[in-house]
Amino acid sequence: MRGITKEFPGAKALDGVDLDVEPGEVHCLLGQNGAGKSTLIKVLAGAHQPDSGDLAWDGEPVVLPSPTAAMRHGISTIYQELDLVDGLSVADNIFLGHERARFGLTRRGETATAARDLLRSLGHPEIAPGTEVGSLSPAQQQIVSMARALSHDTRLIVMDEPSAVLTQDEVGNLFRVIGELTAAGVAVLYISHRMAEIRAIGTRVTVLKDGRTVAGGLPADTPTAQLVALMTGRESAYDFPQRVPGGEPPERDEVLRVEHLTQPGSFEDVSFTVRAGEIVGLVGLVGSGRSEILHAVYGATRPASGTVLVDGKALPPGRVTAAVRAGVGLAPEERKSQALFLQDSVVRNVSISSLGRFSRFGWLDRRRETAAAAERVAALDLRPADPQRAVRTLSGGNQQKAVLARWLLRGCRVLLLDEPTRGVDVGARSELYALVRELADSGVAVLFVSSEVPEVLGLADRALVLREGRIVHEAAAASLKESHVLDLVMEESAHE
Amino acid sequence: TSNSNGDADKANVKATTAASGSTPGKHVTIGFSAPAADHGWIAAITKNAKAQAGQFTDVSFQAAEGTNDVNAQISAVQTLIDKKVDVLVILPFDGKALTSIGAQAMDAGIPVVNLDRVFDNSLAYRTWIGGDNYGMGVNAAQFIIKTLKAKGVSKPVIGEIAGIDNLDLTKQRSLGFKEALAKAGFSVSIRQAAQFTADSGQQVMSNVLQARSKLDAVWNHDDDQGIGVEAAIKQAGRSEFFMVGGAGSKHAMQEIKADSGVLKATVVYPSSMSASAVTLARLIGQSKGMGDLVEQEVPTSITLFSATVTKDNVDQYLPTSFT
Amino acid sequence: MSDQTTPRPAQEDAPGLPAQAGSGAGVATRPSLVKEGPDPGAAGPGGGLGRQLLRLFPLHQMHSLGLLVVLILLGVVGTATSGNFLTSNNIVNILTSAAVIGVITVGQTFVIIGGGIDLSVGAIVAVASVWCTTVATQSHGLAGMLFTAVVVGAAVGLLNGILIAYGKIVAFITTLAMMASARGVAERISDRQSQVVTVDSFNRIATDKFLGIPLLVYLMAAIVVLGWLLLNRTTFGRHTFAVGGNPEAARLAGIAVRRHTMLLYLLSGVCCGVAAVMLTARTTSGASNLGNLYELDSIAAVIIGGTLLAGGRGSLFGSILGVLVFTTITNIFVLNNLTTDIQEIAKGLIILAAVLLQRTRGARSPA
Amino acid sequence: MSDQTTPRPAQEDAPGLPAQAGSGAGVATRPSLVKEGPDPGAAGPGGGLGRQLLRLFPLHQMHSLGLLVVLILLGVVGTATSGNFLTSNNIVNILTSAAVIGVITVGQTFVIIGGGIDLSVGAIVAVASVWCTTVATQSHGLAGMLFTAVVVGAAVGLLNGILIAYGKIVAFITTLAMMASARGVAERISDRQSQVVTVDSFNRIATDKFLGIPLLVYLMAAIVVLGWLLLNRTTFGRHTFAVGGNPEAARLAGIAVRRHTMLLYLLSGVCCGVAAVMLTARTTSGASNLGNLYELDSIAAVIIGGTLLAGGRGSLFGSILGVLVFTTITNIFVLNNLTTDIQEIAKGLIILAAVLLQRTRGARSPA
Ligand SMILES: Nc1ncnc2c1ncn2[C@@H]1O[C@H](COP(=O)(O)OP(=O)(O)OP(=O)(O)O)[C@@H](O)[C@H]1O
Ligand SMILES: Nc1ncnc2c1ncn2[C@@H]1O[C@H](COP(=O)(O)OP(=O)(O)OP(=O)(O)O)[C@@H](O)[C@H]1O
Ligand SMILES: O[C@@H]1[C@@H](O)[C@H](O)OC[C@H]1O
Ligand SMILES: [Mg+2]
Ligand SMILES: [Mg+2]
Repeated sequence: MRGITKEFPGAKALDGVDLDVEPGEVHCLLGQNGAGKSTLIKVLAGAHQPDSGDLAWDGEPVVLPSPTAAMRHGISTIYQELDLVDGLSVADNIFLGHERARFGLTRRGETATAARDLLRSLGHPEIAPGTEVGSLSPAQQQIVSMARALSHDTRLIVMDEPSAVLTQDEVGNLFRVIGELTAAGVAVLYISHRMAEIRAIGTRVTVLKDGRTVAGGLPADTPTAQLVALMTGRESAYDFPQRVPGGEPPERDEVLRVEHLTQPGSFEDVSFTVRAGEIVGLVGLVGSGRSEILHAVYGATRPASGTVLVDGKALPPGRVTAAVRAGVGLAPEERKSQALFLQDSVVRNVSISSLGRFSRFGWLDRRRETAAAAERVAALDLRPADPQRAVRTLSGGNQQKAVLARWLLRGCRVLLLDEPTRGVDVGARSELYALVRELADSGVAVLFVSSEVPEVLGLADRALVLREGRIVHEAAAASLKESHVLDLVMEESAHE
Repeated sequence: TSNSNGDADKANVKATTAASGSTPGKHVTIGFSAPAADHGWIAAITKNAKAQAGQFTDVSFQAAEGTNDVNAQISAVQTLIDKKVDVLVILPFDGKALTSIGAQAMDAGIPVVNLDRVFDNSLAYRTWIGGDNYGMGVNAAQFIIKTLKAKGVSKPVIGEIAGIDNLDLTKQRSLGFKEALAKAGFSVSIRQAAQFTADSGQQVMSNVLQARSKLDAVWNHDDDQGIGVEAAIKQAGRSEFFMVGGAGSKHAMQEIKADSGVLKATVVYPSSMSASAVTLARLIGQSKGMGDLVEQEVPTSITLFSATVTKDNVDQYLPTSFT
Repeated sequence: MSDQTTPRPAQEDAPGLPAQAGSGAGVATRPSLVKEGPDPGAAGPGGGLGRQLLRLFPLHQMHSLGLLVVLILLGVVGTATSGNFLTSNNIVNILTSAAVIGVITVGQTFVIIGGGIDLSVGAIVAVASVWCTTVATQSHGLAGMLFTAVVVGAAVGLLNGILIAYGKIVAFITTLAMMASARGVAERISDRQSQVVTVDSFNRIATDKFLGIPLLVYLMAAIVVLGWLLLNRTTFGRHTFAVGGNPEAARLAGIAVRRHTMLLYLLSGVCCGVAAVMLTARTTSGASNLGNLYELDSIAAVIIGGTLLAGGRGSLFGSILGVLVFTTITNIFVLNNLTTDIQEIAKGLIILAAVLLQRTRGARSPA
Repeated sequence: MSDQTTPRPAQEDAPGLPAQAGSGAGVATRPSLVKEGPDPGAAGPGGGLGRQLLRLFPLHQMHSLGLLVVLILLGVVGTATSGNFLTSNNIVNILTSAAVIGVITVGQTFVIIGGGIDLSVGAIVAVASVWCTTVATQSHGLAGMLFTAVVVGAAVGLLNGILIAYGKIVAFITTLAMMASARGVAERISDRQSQVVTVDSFNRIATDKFLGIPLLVYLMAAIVVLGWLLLNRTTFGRHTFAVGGNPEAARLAGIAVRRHTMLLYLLSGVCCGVAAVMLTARTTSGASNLGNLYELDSIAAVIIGGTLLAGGRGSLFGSILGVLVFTTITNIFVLNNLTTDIQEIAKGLIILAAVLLQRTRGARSPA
């Protein structure tokens, strides 16, 4: 790809990108949120038409006017936003657009068998081909997307942040598959914000910044600091904020207390506390019940039994409004479906939970609202820094910042974060980490879930290890090692 | 059917030479408003009015969009008032609801000829012309009584397929039917309402036929919906009873004449009344009386006769039937 | 009916991958552990029996099952209140009454699952019926009339489809506009008069029977079965769900979303053309007021049948049950000679009761 | 109109916070970057003037602007074809005629933006009108009648709201059922007869004028303005957009989604109650067939006004323009003495033309 440009109304997403990918390599694409990675691969997939630039395939110039054209050339894509159809089965999603059919009649047996084989080869035989995709977890849906990409006779697979919704063991599995593919001569174009992954599987790296290629075909072991500098233009390293600014943590008051929270099938007898100024991380496998616990604490689901206390007062179970009034905030796992009003402006998304502050008898003071929201947005360095822009047009990382800004604006006693850095770029990550730490320092009790064990160990003061809905271990995060946590998380499997 | 339109239009207007008031006079603009032409009878009403107006060289005709929304009909009449027509002919969707706008027109000096569905207040119209709904029911009942008596049926099962149940005229028709039957000791065994359309008539009748495995007589209020009612009867293969229609469509009269199905009579509710209304409007606009009457002015109310059309007199009524 | 929710598989076929320590990066190959998670089925409603049942009738199908229960309850009420209800004559009558709206509802189901809506179905029936019963058309006999009705229906549907898919006018507005225009055209052609059918072979479509059951019922059954196959057993059907559920995903999967959308309205138009033939034969006349308010009836049947108004999910079987529920309600009222106002009040209550009764799935977000 | 896209605030009032390294000192004190942001207008269509225009009328509002153009075009056609069009009498007549459906449409707009739909508006008008004109109610005079109409409207709306929000029955079905039941109740109360209003002060609502303009028009204007403020300047309005745009996100943002949904239908019911007063005064009678098909008219006005049927986006101003467009079309036809069939055909074409003309936003996905 040479000199690709693409402009959206209000944003120049690509401004002269060069990229070449060779057979059998894993080519990593790096760049900050909004750098244009997803846009680039949509051009490559035939989903967007570039405004200018040339594409060559096997040395021959090609145009890809449609996704079908790209697929015919052997390019298949796993999109960042899971592009699955909820109402269709797993098998139907996998073969959507290229059904196993004869005279338009689908061959259901053959489809199911082929889907089962694909899922098995991905290490996920437990996903039944007949299951409705809408009922799968995000991680499982990602597997289906992967199976879909593999269902094509493919020579280049483009993966846009496939690991974002996966836990580490899942990522391992993904890498095994990628290894098999490249061994067979298939090229992989891989996008991720996780440096460790790039180290583990990358062959070469291309760095995008503001829609331009700033470095192409770097070796995968280029030092992190150099890559980050290329991406951000700054010499800042990827770092966790200091845990204890200046000595021992003061003994702060307990803010959140959770007692014997139980939801059969999801979690059992979960008890823990979070103090003011403390960051507690929750680690566990996919489906171990982490999100469910956050939801129950927040009142978004009603647990079968157990109590949640904030500042010593019990919250009525299953009532979000009461939790919010008591000072609890949640940044949910799936931004788009659970947190954002995509059509609305950043300001409106940020202010939605604090409207009471800007109104008298329900009458809004829009100037104050806009000013206050814009202030939080600016504080988070959200880009583009236009608070009136529709949230829909922001890159994933910046959308996440908008969600955080919502609770910053409201001001919380307890902040619940579910996978807060999913899809967030390296630079923004350290900012987010710093931000969470600042919040904690200002007295907020933070409880967060992350599938990235190093993140929990690096950011949290204390870690709770969850296995099959039970807390099996609790310790100061600083005292834990990654391998230890992984062993804890999977202990049961070793026994069986 | 469409190729016979020409005949039908001519059939339902009065040649301009007959009456003495027909000599050309002062030019009159007649405004006309009626409900939406959602069934044959109303369609014929609008058509007949227009055709009659076309007969006069001294009349121009302004028709407002037909509508079943009284709010919209009030606005339409208001528009005609604003256009300063000389006389208004109004068939209101609901007489009571249009009364105030009728009165407003009268106050504005525009005489109103109220057609068919009657206004609530006589101050709202100069002249009313319409059919005899109660009488229609009575006449239908009397034909049925006579026929059943002749057959010697003593405890008959009588069905009634009414028209749109929300209309006052439907109520009056049913009342006349019921009261006349009662005099002979008969009563209605099943009564269901359709919507004046063939579609609804078919649907309702097919269910009624299930509800009563044996019928002796049926009165169907409207011949347009009757097309569907008859179809349902044929499709169910039923023929043990006879039927009386209503309003007087051409199709119904042809059936009566052919005497091949269940339909033996229909009680007329003349769609030609709109042509008469236009004639009256013209006379009022020209301050003339009705030629054959001694009076100097047009009367304030004219109730039309609801004739019973049978095989014997069908030829007399066929020309004024509506299609 | 929709097979996308077959029960979860037995867990046994999960391959035991060898456990293997992560390498330097901590992210390398580890066994897939999802299988160790709690059985997702266990979180479903009820225990053993419930699960068994769920295996037989996936949640998604429960909806139709619920509607079937409603229909059976109606049957019980009908039988209890009227001796004529449970006669073969009456059952055939109910089916025949359902035939026209049933065929229309097949098309409507496709359109709604595909993310659209067709408000013009009633008007298409009217214009097709009027066009096929003009004197000129009738002079071509049965074949000419059939051909005309179906072609007119298809043409209007295609026009809808082109405006929506390529003109990008929202379906609600396009078909609303078509509803007005098509009915206007029907009035213009017929001069608002009922056009009586004189071609006997045509009218026989509504009177001829086979084994005591009218042709109309067979016709509806055939179209329902064909529709069901098309929706559930062909790529066209899969694409319909995809286009309605997630048009962007469909586009990225290489589906010609626009063309498909257009075809859905064409299909609906063809169904209306066929329904026009049936209704015209049944009323032995073509008229511009035929099919009045059928749009509401068919949409209501589709929605009560469990199809999402937003598209992407639905069941043709449910739609047809919806049609039968409505037809049966009307039948029972007439059998019991109830007045219109009571019918209206009760109809509303029964619709609500039906929806509550079939409430097997968990709470959906309001509205 | 919808202010979610009002032009960006003058940049000057962005708080210029002191740049300060984000130490432990708290999160608010970071450099404000608003000033550095790229101008979103910059890449908009056209150059200088286009940008200026966009600043005044953001893309979102262009929709209403387009509809305004359509209305003006209709005005031009009206004036050209009939000398009576541009008279004050006629303009007042158009506005009066729009008043009743205008008020209903205010409620409908809220409901649709909030992700629902209200098919029962016409039936609510009927039942409120009938109830407030019974002999018993009329004996309580003006106040009793007003009170009854509004309370009946509110009660039916509330019932809708409770069933939808707490009973979790889809809005389409609930309000469809209510449409049937409420009309049935209206028929039962009135015994299907129009009930003439004998309370003179009540009828004066439709006849009294101020500065030559009927009270009804002021009433509609007041309700539209109140509705606009409620939608665009209060937390209630903001929550309406949120609940319609993404109910799950709204719930997780701490909005009481169910209660809000319920209130939306209550609001619609109250609007119908007020509309019933207006229509009853205008027709000097209450009747069970009042407001027939108003559900379709109001929904059509809302959709043509640019509100998404799926909710989350919309404009009250657009809805009212939609009502005016429909009323004006009818008026022009009457003025020009056109026959009904032509009117119907043309109406459809004009609806399509209106939507095409106002197409300023980019292509939306089909259907
Ligand atoms: N449909 C669109 N309309 C307008 N702007 C868009 C659209 N899609 C993307 N953009 C803009 O294009 C730029 C590049 O976005 P893109 O999604 O390619 O970023 P990315 O590198 O994939 O970021 P992330 O790491 O967060 O996924 C961003 O500024 C984004 O706001
Ligand atoms: N809506 C639901 N209905 C039924 N079961 C559910 C539902 N949501 C979650 N579960 C089940 O609850 C358990 C915990 O899920 P949860 O989402 O909390 O896991 P998690 O640890 O957050 O995993 P993930 O990384 O996928 O978010 C899982 O077994 C899941 O299948
Ligand atoms: O609409 C009615 C018509 O169909 C009936 O037959 O006679 C009276 C009319 O008002
Ligand atoms: Mg991206
Ligand atoms: Mg989770």
